[in-house]
Amino acid sequence: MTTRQNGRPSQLFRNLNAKIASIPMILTALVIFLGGTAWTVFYSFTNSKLLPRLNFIGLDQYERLWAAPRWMVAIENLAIYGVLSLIFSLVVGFLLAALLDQKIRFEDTFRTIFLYPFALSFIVTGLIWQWLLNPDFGIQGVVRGLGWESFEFDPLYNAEIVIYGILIAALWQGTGLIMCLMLAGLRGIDEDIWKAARVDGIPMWKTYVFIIIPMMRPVFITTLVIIASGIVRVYDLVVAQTSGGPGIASEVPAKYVYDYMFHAQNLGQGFAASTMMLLSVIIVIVPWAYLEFGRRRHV
Amino acid sequence: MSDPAALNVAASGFEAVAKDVSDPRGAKPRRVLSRRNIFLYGTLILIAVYYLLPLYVMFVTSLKGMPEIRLGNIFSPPVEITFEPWVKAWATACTGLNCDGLSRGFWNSVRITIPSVVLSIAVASVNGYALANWRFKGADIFFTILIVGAFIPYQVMIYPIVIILREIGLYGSLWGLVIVHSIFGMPILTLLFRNYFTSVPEELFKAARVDGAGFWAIYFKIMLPMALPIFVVAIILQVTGIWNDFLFGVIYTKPESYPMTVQLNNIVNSVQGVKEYNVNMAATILTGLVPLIVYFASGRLFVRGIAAGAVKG
Amino acid sequence: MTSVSVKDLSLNFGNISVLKDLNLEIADGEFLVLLGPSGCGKSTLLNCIAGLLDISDGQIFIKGKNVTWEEPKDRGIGMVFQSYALYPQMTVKGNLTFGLKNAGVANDEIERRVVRTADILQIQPLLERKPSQLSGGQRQRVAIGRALVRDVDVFLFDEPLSNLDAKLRSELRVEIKRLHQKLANTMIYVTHDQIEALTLADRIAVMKGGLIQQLDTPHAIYNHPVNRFVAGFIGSPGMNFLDGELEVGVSAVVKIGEMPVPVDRYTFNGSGRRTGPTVLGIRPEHIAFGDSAGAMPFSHEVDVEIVEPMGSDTLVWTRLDGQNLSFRVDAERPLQTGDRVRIGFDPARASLFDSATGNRI
Amino acid sequence: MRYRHMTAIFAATVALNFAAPASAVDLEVTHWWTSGGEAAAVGEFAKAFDATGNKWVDGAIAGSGGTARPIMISRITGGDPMGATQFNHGRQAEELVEAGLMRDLTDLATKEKWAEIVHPKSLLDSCTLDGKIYCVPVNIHSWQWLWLSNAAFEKAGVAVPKNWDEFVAAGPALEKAGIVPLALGGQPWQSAGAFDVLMVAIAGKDVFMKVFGDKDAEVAAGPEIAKVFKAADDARKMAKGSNVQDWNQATNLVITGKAGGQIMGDWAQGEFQVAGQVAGKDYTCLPGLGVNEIISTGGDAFYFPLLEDEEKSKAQEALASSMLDPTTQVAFNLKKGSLPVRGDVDLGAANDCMKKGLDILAKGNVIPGTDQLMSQDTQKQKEDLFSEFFANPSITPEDAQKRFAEIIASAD
Repeated sequence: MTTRQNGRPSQLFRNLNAKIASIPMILTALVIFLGGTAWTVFYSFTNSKLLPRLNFIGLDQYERLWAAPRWMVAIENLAIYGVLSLIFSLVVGFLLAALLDQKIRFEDTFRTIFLYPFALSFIVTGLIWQWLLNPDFGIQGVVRGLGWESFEFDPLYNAEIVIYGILIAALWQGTGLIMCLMLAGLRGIDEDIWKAARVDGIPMWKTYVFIIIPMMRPVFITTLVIIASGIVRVYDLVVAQTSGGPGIASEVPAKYVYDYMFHAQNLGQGFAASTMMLLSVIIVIVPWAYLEFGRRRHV
Repeated sequence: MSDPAALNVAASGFEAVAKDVSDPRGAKPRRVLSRRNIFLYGTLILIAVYYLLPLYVMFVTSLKGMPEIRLGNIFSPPVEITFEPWVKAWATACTGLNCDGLSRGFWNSVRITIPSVVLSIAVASVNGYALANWRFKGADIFFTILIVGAFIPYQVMIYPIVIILREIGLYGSLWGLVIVHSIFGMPILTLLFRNYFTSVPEELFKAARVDGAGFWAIYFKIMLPMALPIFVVAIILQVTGIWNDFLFGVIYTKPESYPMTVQLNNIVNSVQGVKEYNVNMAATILTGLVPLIVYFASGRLFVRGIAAGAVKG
Repeated sequence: MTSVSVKDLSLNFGNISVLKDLNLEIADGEFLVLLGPSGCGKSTLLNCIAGLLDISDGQIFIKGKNVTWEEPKDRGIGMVFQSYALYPQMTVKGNLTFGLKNAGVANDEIERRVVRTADILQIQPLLERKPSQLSGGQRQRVAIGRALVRDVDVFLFDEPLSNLDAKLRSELRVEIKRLHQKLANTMIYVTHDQIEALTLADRIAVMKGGLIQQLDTPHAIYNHPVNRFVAGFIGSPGMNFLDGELEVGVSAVVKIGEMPVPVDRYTFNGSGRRTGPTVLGIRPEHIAFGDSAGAMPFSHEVDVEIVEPMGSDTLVWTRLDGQNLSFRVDAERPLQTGDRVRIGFDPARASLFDSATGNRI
Repeated sequence: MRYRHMTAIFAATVALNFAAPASAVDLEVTHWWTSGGEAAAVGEFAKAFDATGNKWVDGAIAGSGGTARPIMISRITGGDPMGATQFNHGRQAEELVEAGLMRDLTDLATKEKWAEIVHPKSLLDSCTLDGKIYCVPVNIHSWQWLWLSNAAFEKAGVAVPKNWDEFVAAGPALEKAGIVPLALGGQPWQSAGAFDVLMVAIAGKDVFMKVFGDKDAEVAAGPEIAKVFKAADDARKMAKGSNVQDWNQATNLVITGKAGGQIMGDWAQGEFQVAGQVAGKDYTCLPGLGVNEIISTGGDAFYFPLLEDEEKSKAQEALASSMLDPTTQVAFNLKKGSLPVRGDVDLGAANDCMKKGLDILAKGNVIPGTDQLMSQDTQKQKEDLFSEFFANPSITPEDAQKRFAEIIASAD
């Protein structure tokens, strides 16, 4: 390098204000998310009960976790719920958005109707649907009251299909937001694309599938983050609707974590379960997140 | 559109119809009841019913007396309208020894929600702005951690946060709860703001720098006034999330500042013999009212904001 | 006196080298155009000079002061952007005064400068409007005004006319030139449009791949391009390139196929005179046609393939030894596809490039 | 004007508080008693405490101990403890005591001679750690009751059963009459509790103690327990169709005659009482399922976190002693439907069922509660097993027993 006068400002002080402004983010990322996670993983190797204690027992908690039938049920439920809710949220959300994007009348009204459940908490959603799906009072009871005695619709009391009962409520609550995201994405597409497709005589569905959807990649990514984080965390809805029942048929991992940490007063077991959840999240998310949000766009 | 003559419901006027079909001329005939429209609106109305049904049932039930609920059909309108359940839910429903219904928690919820929404959005918008326009070394790594943090179940973080809040002496205080809400709102909000500010033309930012504006001047004078739509989205998401929160409200505060949802949980879960569905439903609607109003009031801005925060990026 | 001076400037993004060891001296009051295709680094260089990008190595001086690590606002520059970059929520006046307020300039001084700037650019009636209420041309005037009002020595223009339609572009081009003559400031102007470059510049720096290919007056660049890239980039319609073989014997000849083109009158670059594959470049307007063609040191009969009327003149496409060749004729000359005509040129006006390196020989 | 008036009152209140700080200490008490009978019972404590010149600040959290406990523990470990809090005594609060977060009540206990008045003694033992007393037991709850709806059996045309076997035999008749024979709520602890009750009734006290006390996995896998699982299988079949979650909703099914009976602790009594039903006339209670008249002596206790504030510490003592006060004990337990922890109080007002319980207690036919014998962790594993077992008929009793033995083998 050539001669220098007054010394180059140190790397630390470059963009100093930006760094100061980012302190909350950095602290949250490091102390809460990273630190809290490390703390959790660390204590998952102990036999902490009610209070965290440093009494290491190796992988015992994990062995017990993977031998627990309830954990297996929870994992299986999460898988079913996750896959279906991802597919249905995206498909239904997109279809609704596409319908609203047809230059229809009363678009605002329809949009508000589809979106309002999102304003309600999962607890509230769970309560409403618990009631609607109650076999005595709810839909089944009403249909039977109309004279169709053999009608059966009791997803919340049937271990085989209970997870679908939860899915119905989850979709009711969540698809409105997805629709909004998709609608915003559709509105962001250049009108000329539609004109071109029309002139080329491409059928509408083909235009959507092969042209529009690929163009909406960023929307799909934001949507995926929102849906997927909701799936991993699903807890309140299950508690409000079924408390994991009947039996353990609608248990989910987050509830296992909560129950073992606080109800069973076995922090070690709860931490082991949350570590497994984190691990799966990390395996799936981190490489993707880093590609998506990490190295990108320089000038 | 195979046979225009057959189904023509005359939106285009008599002349157009009278002309020879094989020789089109003038305005193209349009039909209000085209197959496409029937399908389109039919589907929309059907789905709207599915979405509205629970609200309808909630509302109708909250206006019925218990005997009517026990006998009747949940979809039928109330025979005798009573506002008793609403009064009870708001003012007299009991939890333990306290019989003042939801009213007790309402102002607490307001007191929690306002500072939490303000702080979380302030922090996240500055973060997003710094990430979009003042990239510094390592920022991406922190941001990635933040996004991954969005996937961590809340329950996992309860104990570490209890410990941290205890250490900084904020445990049990309103500000402790406000910080917790800001932390958990940060990933998604930061993502939204970052995407939004990234979509603002970079030259604007450069022009401001040449004009001598620094980090904060650009934020307050250039970026902030342009960011209304995304602020609407952030406010909606946060008001909804924080108002509806139960877990943090109950764990990180004291009973005298419990939010409304705690009362809701108490009312709904303290069963005094029979479940009072009408009171539960009234309480449920009352609790959800604030976010609902925010939704209806924001209307179109929400989609616009979402468009700005989610589409680009 | 030097106004802006760039010494050994390099810029890397990670492992990618964007600007490589650039040196540039810009005289006081000079109008320098940075010209090149997109991705050549011209805007990046301008951003470095403005201080909007931190450089990896080297130094930047403005008015003799080392500003390598200074903030943009402290460099004594004004900048105009392609997208105008007007602050949408502020009025025109707000846009003009924002920088001055940041710098803490006194109110009456601000007022004085706004009036002067508005006078110069004739935007007084627009002062209270918002940018969204302005047309493209008006917006760009305001953007220029924003630089002007700062009362600085160096103006930086980043493709300021690219977003405008052709007519407005040429109008504003003239206006910028007038502005330069009036203010006599140093101006650095980035563009990919060679017409703007040729019409405005005192000197042009043609850039490619993060390097300055040639830095010279428009005339020199047009007539003596240092390499095939510069030759091809400058000029519209573009220069014709004919692959051939340079044979240096008693007299120098470039053989295009079997046709010998005598290049004795061509001024070779130092030691460039040696046998080997060579490209001969000749601009369409340097090709004579018809009677005058025969008087040229080289002439040949060709078939007209395509005729492109361009208003003032006509571009005619033909082939020489199977290679495409275009030349200009007066619009009044009726030529049609299939006509057989004679063309010729003076090799002294041609450029010869080494086929392998593309450099002028 | 009005505003000014209000402020004046407010100022006066504040002044009053400053003037006589000793006489009005607010003490926050957290608990999860929110059902009708429970809330009424808590009211008695609050009344008694307020009478000492202090103020009971109610911190009720609905949704049973599972919801409430993490909140309480967070509060205590977070350094912002309440004045007093409910726990099931036994092992739930052990670690909080060990961590030095709970207040030692030994001095008060010695002064008031708790060791002499608390009966049975095992209750105070559960509050004792290293010879020091950390909690106040307030009641005795026993699990081993079968509650029957007289109206339901009348409708089905069978006599009200006198023991479990008769009840099982009456099952088909009830079903035919459109009555769910056995009401069982969906919450996991109810299934686990029901099984424990069946175990005492069918396999007897010794087996119960061997399995849960000594954690003898061999016994747990043995023929005695196999019989219990057989009975549980019967119960499972009879419970099909009771679509409720909460225990008191299940009790309500019995109260309204929609279900024949329910296996539930004596706290169910409070619900019958709130509904205005009379023992013997409207409903029948069978302790030990009418087979083996033994009751467990688990119960609720209050713990007092260590506080810095001296005034509050004094108020804690006042609360502790008021809870054990004979009149409070009677008033509280009558409403709660539980038995008092003092052997020396007169429960003349007690109804039929409570008297049966008092009788058995006097005879000494008691066993410790499962909360006292096993850790919450083991309890939770049991709950998982039994809630699955009762909800899912495809799990055979044999499989369930195998899993049960495994839990016992690793129990602590």
